[in-house]
Amino acid sequence: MKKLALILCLFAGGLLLMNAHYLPMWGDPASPASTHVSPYFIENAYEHTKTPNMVAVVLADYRSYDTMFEAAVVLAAGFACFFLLRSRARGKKGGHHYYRHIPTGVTIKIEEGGKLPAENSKVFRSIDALWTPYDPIIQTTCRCLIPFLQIYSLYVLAHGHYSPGGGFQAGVVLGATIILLAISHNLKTSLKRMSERTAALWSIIGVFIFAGTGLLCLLLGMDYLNYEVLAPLLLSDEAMARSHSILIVEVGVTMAVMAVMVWIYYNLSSAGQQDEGL
Amino acid sequence: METLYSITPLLALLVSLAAVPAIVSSRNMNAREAWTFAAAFIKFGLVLSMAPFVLQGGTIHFTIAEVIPGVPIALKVDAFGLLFALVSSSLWIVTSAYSIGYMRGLDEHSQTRYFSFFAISLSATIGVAFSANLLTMYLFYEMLSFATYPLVAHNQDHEGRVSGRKYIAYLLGASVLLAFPAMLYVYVQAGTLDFTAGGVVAGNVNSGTLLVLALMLTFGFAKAGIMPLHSWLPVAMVAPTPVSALLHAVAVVKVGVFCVFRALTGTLGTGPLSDAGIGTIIAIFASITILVSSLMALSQDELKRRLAFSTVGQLSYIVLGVALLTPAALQGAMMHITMHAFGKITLFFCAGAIFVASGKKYISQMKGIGRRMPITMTAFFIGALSVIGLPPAGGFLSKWYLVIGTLESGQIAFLVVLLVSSILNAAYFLPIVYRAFFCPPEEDLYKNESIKESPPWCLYPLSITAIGCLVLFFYPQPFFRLAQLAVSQIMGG
Amino acid sequence: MDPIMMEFSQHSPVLIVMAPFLLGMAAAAAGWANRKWAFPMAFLGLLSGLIAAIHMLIKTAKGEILVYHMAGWLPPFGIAYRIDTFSALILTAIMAVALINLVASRASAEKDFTEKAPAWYALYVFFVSGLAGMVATEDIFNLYVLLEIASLSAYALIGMGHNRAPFAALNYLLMGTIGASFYLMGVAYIYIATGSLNMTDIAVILQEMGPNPTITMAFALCMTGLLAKMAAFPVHGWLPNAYTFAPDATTNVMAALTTKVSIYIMIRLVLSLFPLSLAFDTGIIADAMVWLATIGIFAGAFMALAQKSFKRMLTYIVVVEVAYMVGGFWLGNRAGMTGAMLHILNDAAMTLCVFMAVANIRARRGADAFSDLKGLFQTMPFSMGALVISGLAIIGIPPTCGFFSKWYLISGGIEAGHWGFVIALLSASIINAILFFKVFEIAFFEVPAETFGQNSREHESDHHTHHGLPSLAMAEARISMLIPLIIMALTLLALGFMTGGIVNLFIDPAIPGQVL
Amino acid sequence: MDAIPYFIGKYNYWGCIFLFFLGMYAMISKTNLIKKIIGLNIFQTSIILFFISASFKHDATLPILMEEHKGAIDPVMYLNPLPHVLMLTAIVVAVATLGVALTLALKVYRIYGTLEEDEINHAIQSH
Repeated sequence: MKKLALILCLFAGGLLLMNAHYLPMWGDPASPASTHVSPYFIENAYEHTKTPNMVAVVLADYRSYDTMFEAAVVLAAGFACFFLLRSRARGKKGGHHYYRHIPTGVTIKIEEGGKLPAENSKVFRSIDALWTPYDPIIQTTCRCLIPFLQIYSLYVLAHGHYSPGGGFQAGVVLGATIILLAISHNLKTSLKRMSERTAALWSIIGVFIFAGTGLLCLLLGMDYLNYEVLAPLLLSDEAMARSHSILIVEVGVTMAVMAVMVWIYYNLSSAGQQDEGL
Repeated sequence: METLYSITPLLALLVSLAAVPAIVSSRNMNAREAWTFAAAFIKFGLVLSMAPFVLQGGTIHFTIAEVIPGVPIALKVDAFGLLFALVSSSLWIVTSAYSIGYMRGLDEHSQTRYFSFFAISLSATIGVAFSANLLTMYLFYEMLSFATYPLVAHNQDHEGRVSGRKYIAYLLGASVLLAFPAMLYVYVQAGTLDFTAGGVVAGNVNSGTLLVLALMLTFGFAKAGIMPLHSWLPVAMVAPTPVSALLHAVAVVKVGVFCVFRALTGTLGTGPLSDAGIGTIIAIFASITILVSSLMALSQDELKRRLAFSTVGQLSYIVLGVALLTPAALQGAMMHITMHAFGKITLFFCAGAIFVASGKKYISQMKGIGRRMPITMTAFFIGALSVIGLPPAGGFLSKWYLVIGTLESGQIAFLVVLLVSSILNAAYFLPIVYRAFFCPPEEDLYKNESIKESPPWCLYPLSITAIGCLVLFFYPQPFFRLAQLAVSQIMGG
Repeated sequence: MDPIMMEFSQHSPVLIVMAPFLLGMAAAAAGWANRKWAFPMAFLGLLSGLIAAIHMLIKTAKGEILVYHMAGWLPPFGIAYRIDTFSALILTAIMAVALINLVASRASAEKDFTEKAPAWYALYVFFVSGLAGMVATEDIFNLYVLLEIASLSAYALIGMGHNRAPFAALNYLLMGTIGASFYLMGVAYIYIATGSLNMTDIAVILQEMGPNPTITMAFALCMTGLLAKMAAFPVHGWLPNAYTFAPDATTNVMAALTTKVSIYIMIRLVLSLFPLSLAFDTGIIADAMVWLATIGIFAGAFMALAQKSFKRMLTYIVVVEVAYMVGGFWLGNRAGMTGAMLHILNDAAMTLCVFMAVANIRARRGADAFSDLKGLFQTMPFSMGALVISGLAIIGIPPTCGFFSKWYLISGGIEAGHWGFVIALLSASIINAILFFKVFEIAFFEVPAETFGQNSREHESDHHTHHGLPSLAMAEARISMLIPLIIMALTLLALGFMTGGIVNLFIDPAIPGQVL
Repeated sequence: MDAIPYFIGKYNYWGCIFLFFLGMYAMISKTNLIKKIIGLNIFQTSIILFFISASFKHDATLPILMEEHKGAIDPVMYLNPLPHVLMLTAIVVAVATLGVALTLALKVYRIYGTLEEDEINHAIQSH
């Protein structure tokens, strides 16, 4: 199998490499990719949308439909993880649950009807002889860091029109803060801040903001996702309406990405139990 | 030639299909059988209503659906189709009556299923009879294969399973592997599959291909039972006798020869076939089948199996008639479809009646039975006469035409085949009758048994068909006229 | 028509994807609000998709080609949807299949997934809208995104089945991602060579450009990827396990649609993106594909013969059917292409029907090994009736639809002189007949052991007259599973009779004129 | 053809194709499921690089419009924005696929207690 795979890969790779010399030179400004469609974007993006970041414009306007489905893929992945892993079978089957002892970081499995050892009992230390004392420095640092990270993510979102950034990046950073909270404290803490239900609904709402904007355009009589028609609602001219709409859909993307990242983390880290798993 | 567009053929086809839900949902036996009868009579009436027009040389058309460019699913009633439809729909009535007697007499299981599939089979048979092109015919041919499978396997025991498997394997295998590709090849070459005088392939294929096509079509419709694709027929005799009677002496096997007949004359055309000398090759296959099957029939002790081998031989008479490709031979072949149907169904009914009355299946057990069941055995005698081809039974007429056909074509060898096989036919039928009536008292197996004639539901149908055999000898005109018309339509006269 | 409806109806090309998608999200949200709403939302979503599809079917039948510009940007700058007669036909098939299976699977989904059922509905609808988008889109990159949304949902839907399902789903994921990535690499080559992503635009550019090695490589990459996605032999390995161990509700729709849509994409790329001369002029590629299909038919059919459970056997039949379509299309003549395209529709219908029948059996009997099928003709006559009809369709017996697509495929083979392919198709019919009759025989002639014991005394007492089996009480599947199944079985017959119309109105116009 | 510019001028493609088949080889030949998933990621990343390298132009800058260019924009000045957009999508798709793949791997691990493919196959056969 291995040899076969190697031969296959070498053969196909050889074919592709031999073919590579028909491809345009590295950085050639006259290559078809740079001369056919892309000049239109570069030349017209600002005029059409009053947004200097062409990537954002192509992303959220010219090819907004792709981007919407990109958010949808994320949503589907979130649901896929949930659907595959999540089990709320506690108390029904097996009847056990996990408990993490915060001072030692030891997680123990408690069988049906089993009793929880006292908070300060020696049991936990004896389980893990090499335990490192629970470290308040990490916890505190993270607690301090998280708000700044969150503000930064909002900046990435809001400034996406003018600099590299945008909905996905903001969403990932925002999601990372919640995950950081879960890592530095524990899953319960972050679940208290953002429950699974919130995560699921946020992800749906996020995609819905995007898709709904498109639907609104359709209901107002233009093509799907054609933001022009929103100009009266946004109290601006057509180009600015596009600019504003880009922000709206980016907000939706941010929400969806953030929520799904957190949600997938919840499920993966606890194998769907969402108790003291990891 | 007059043509008429009418929905009557479709109705005739559908009436038995429409009866199926009624049969299935019937609450008791009487209601179920009433539906069967109603459908049978309506069907016969519809078929009969088309007769006057067709007898004047007209044809009736109806297109069900345009499925493939140039090849619709369409019905056409011409003389030959009507002839076949008349035979099968009239015999359905008698068989329904007989089925009631037989199934009730033996207290068979799953009678609802039995009557339902019986009705479906009849629809398929009429469909074949009225097909306007090869595709439609193939459709109904396959439908018949599948609809008769539950009937053949009716007993649901091990024997039924093995027979059913053999049955479907031969029929489906041959049709899918031989008839279907041949049909497609013709379609690709000719662009149409309509049955037309003179065929559709003339000028499109060379004689080698034509031979292959002819053989594929002849053997592809394996229901015709030409050797070596005949062995499904004897094993299918495990079915209840009415099934054997109607389906394996009338509907199924006749559908087979009818399909061969149509495919050779309507698709490939009599002209190209005789020009290329292909008829003779098929005739040789048919002749071998006739002789071998007659010899095999001689050695069978089980009555139904002997009848089955006899059927194999008689079918090849018809194929031989087609293969001779002369007007008289074709007419004889068509007549033989009718005559053999009446004769053979009588014989099967008798075999079933004997089984119902006495439980006996083997010929060696039937010595002296004629004195206890005189009506049955008389009918058997008449049926046997018809199948052998002796007057005063209808079979004589059709054989007469076949003989003329051999003379017409100048192929004396086939005349010899016909005569020899007739002698063989007599050799395997007449001893049964003789022993049944005239066996010496010491051999009589029924001296002390109180065996009586079978119930009237069995007895009347077989009497009717036996009388039918005689009537057809004295009054063959309708079928005669239809066959004549059909020959002129086929030969393009 | 009412002006508001007029206004709305011009949006059908986008609504066919977005209506199910939005309502699918609503179904998902219902999981955290009120679970009762999940099914109606999913149902409504697919129903509106179906209405949009039928609307487009009617429109395209009048000779219109529907083009829809997303966000109002004209191609090649924006993303466009382009729906011709054939895509409208396939869209209708997708939506109808998905809707019927949704109704039929409701009971088993609610039972198997209980509180996660809304997520199942949501993923199911995402999957279907992804497929619909793939069929409708004219943008090759958008196609990739939609392909991935359909695939991701599919992995999840499959992974939730039997104990072996996650591993099968993971293998499917790896194989599927390889396929999708190869396709994406092909897109990269096309983009580098032409600078465009819009199919029509690219076709025009390629026409002017003439032969180009980069495009040949792009073609090879795209085809390799799609072959993996459609489970063509020899890259079919993921399919049998994935479909066997997936929950029935999932398998039904997957088997009916996934591979078929991939084949549709292949056909669309070859006919309306790459120059026809690239695919057919040398004859080498086409011949290689037909031979691959021929081998695939035999291999799949023989592997099907070796299986011991019904559902697993059927998954190999899916592999065989894929080879029919691939081979038929690459014959390169009109009859073969018509056959392949018609078979996409017919195969979707008959695969759904046969898998639904098996799902009914499994719902009643709890298993589908051949030994579990005894006595089914007595206990489940209607399900078995539908199974027989779908079996006949798969074998290719008239007047079921399977016969007519086979007709075109074989006549295409005869025209092209590809006798190997013709023989493969005929042999596959025979092998399918063997496979199905094996099942029919067991269901017809045998009875489950426990009932036999009960009735055996009565059975022996009158062995002479009372042949046959002891009668079993009827135990049909629940009505919500049975009615969709019967509808599908009748559809198989109806499609057969409508073949002429379908070919003339929807398939013929979609094949370019230079294909003879 | 001059060899040096040939290699130098196309090194991006060479690298990407190398990574592409490296990833694919890992996916086919490795028995550990996590290694396969890593291979998958390498595989997808190579395509992303391939696309991005196609957007590069010599002497061009990021596709964010500079204040002084407003009004008269020369396309040669800016990188091609389209591949960036496409690859943003592809990255997200890759992440989503990774999430689902890990989820499935986790389920597999819970069922068989191992992530080695041959051990799993053995467990299936002996079952």
